[in-house]
Amino acid sequence: MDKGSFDEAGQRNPEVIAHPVQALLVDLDGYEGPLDVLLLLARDQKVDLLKISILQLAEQYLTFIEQARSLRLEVAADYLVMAAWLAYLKSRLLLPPEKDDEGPSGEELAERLAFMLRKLEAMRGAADKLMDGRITGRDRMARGRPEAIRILRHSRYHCTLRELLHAYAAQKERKGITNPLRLMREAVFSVEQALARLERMLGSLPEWTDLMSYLPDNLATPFSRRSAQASTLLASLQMAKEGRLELRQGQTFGPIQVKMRKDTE
Amino acid sequence: MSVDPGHVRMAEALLFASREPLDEATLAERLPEDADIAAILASIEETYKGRGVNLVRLAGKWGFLTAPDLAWLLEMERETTRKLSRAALETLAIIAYHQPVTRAEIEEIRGVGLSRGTMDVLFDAGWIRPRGRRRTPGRPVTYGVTEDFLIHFGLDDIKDLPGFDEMKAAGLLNLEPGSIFSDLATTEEDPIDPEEEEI
Amino acid sequence: MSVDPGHVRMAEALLFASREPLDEATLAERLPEDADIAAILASIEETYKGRGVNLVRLAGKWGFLTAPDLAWLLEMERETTRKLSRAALETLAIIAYHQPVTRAEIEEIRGVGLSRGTMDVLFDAGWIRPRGRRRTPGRPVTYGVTEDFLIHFGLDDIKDLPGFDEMKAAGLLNLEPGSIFSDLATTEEDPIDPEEEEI
Repeated sequence: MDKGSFDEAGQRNPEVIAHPVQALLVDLDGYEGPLDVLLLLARDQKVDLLKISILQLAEQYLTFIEQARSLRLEVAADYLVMAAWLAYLKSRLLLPPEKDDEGPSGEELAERLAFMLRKLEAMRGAADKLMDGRITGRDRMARGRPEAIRILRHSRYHCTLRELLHAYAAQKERKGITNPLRLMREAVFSVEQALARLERMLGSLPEWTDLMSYLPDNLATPFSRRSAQASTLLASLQMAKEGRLELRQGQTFGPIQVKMRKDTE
Repeated sequence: MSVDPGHVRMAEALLFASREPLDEATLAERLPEDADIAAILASIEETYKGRGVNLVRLAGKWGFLTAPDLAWLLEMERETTRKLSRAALETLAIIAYHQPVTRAEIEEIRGVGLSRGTMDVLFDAGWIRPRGRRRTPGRPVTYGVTEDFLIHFGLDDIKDLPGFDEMKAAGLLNLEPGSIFSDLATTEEDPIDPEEEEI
Repeated sequence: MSVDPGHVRMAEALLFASREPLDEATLAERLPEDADIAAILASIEETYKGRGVNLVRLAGKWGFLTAPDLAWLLEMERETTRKLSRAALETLAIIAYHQPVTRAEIEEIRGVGLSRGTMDVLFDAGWIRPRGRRRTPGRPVTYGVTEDFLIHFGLDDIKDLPGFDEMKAAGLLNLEPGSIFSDLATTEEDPIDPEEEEI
């Protein structure tokens, strides 16, 4: 529909008027509205918006709404508010100003309306120009096959020492069941071995001697050394209990000394 | 103006390869430290002026685009874009020219209430964004356009909007309380403070 | 060779905007009838020779591509932090404690086969390296940890691994020969030949 066809002649012809009015009502939720109607009517005056007759425009609008209401029951509130305001404006423009009038004059109000219409028209024009511009992807093409930047992913692995040891221990624990005894046999110096060694060596050392000097001297690792220490101590305790040797320790954690008991000889 | 041709080649390759326009910082990051980015870009712009592909500045970023006069040739490559409704287009224009602008201000300019879907469509397209809040009663959200908007509509800056300067000079972009109805409401509140808080 | 510069511009735009490389027939179809396609392509190819972007013939079709020597420019390095899988963690621990150790020995200790990816991950992390070859039938490669491994775990020496001495003393670090020779190897002797060839 050509909105510009709404002309002077049309005002007196309800048939013609009905056409734009129906269209407006159908589209009330869209961009159409009272200002849109006014802009339409103003353009119909076929002059620059700066030179339109606001009084004439107000009358056109009021006629328009009148006729719209006679055709359709419902006219949205926006349109009625505008009609009321334009009726007020019309009275302000027509009646000579009274002394106690407050607020802006009729001319000032008319000026404001004209300005709003110009503003709306400017935005309409801008929207059109925006779409006629150099729209990327429509008027100007970007590269059809962009060579996206290749991303080289470097994985940085995270692992703490604790996790590493834990993994090893856990693994050992699971796997260890297969041969734990064989492994322990090699490393542990048994109490029986310690007893035999102590009995064999005790006679050759009649004086108080450090128990630790009875340890075997082929202990390669700290573990087997500790194992031998423990077993030798246990062996000495056993022999002391049997009354075969004497034990003494000068101070807490001090060296433990042993001596063969003379009377057992 | 003498620019290192090696640097020009690198910038060309980067700009050609990229899907999106690149800003100068990104280029500087990838080119040798002593590269004079501004001079390189000026040189490339000059080289491609008049060719089928031009170097274009959009939203402060640089990219190659086909020459606008060849649009007719490239219909097959044209992206199908959703057609905006008249209301959405008008709203978008108002936001672009008046930003930051509140919903109420948009409605006032258009003289009609804004249906919810209208703003949604624009958000969806990635063309508008909330910018902050007006320091007025109710602290309404203000809206502005996005970088994508500038890129899509082929603009380097909001000042490049068609007729922006003229409209501004004519006062058409002022958001003063010039509503014709503002005098019907007796209380004259100051609806707009140009200052706004960032969200 | 004189080519219509207008045709060159069009071809440039088409080649640039097209999603696929274009063959000469397609170009001919879209350019004006009197366009000399071969000459146009030769001219463009010549123009872009030595620039950051070249016209390239791919499978009989034409398209723009960034110059091959600038490929590095288009690569971006990204680092992601990942956790080691349990298998990788155990394997790493075994290599650390038992190095030099062969793949078969690792499998024997863990009691499960080693998936290819596991060792790859450790190589990728830069924590293990081949050390040499065992002087046994098949001359299997032996593995050890790297300096990076020591640095990562804050170790001065592999012997600083906590519990190394104790575990070794307990015999926990002895590799079980697990073969018909196992009875011969009941002594403390290390079943692995400490001598190995450097790769």
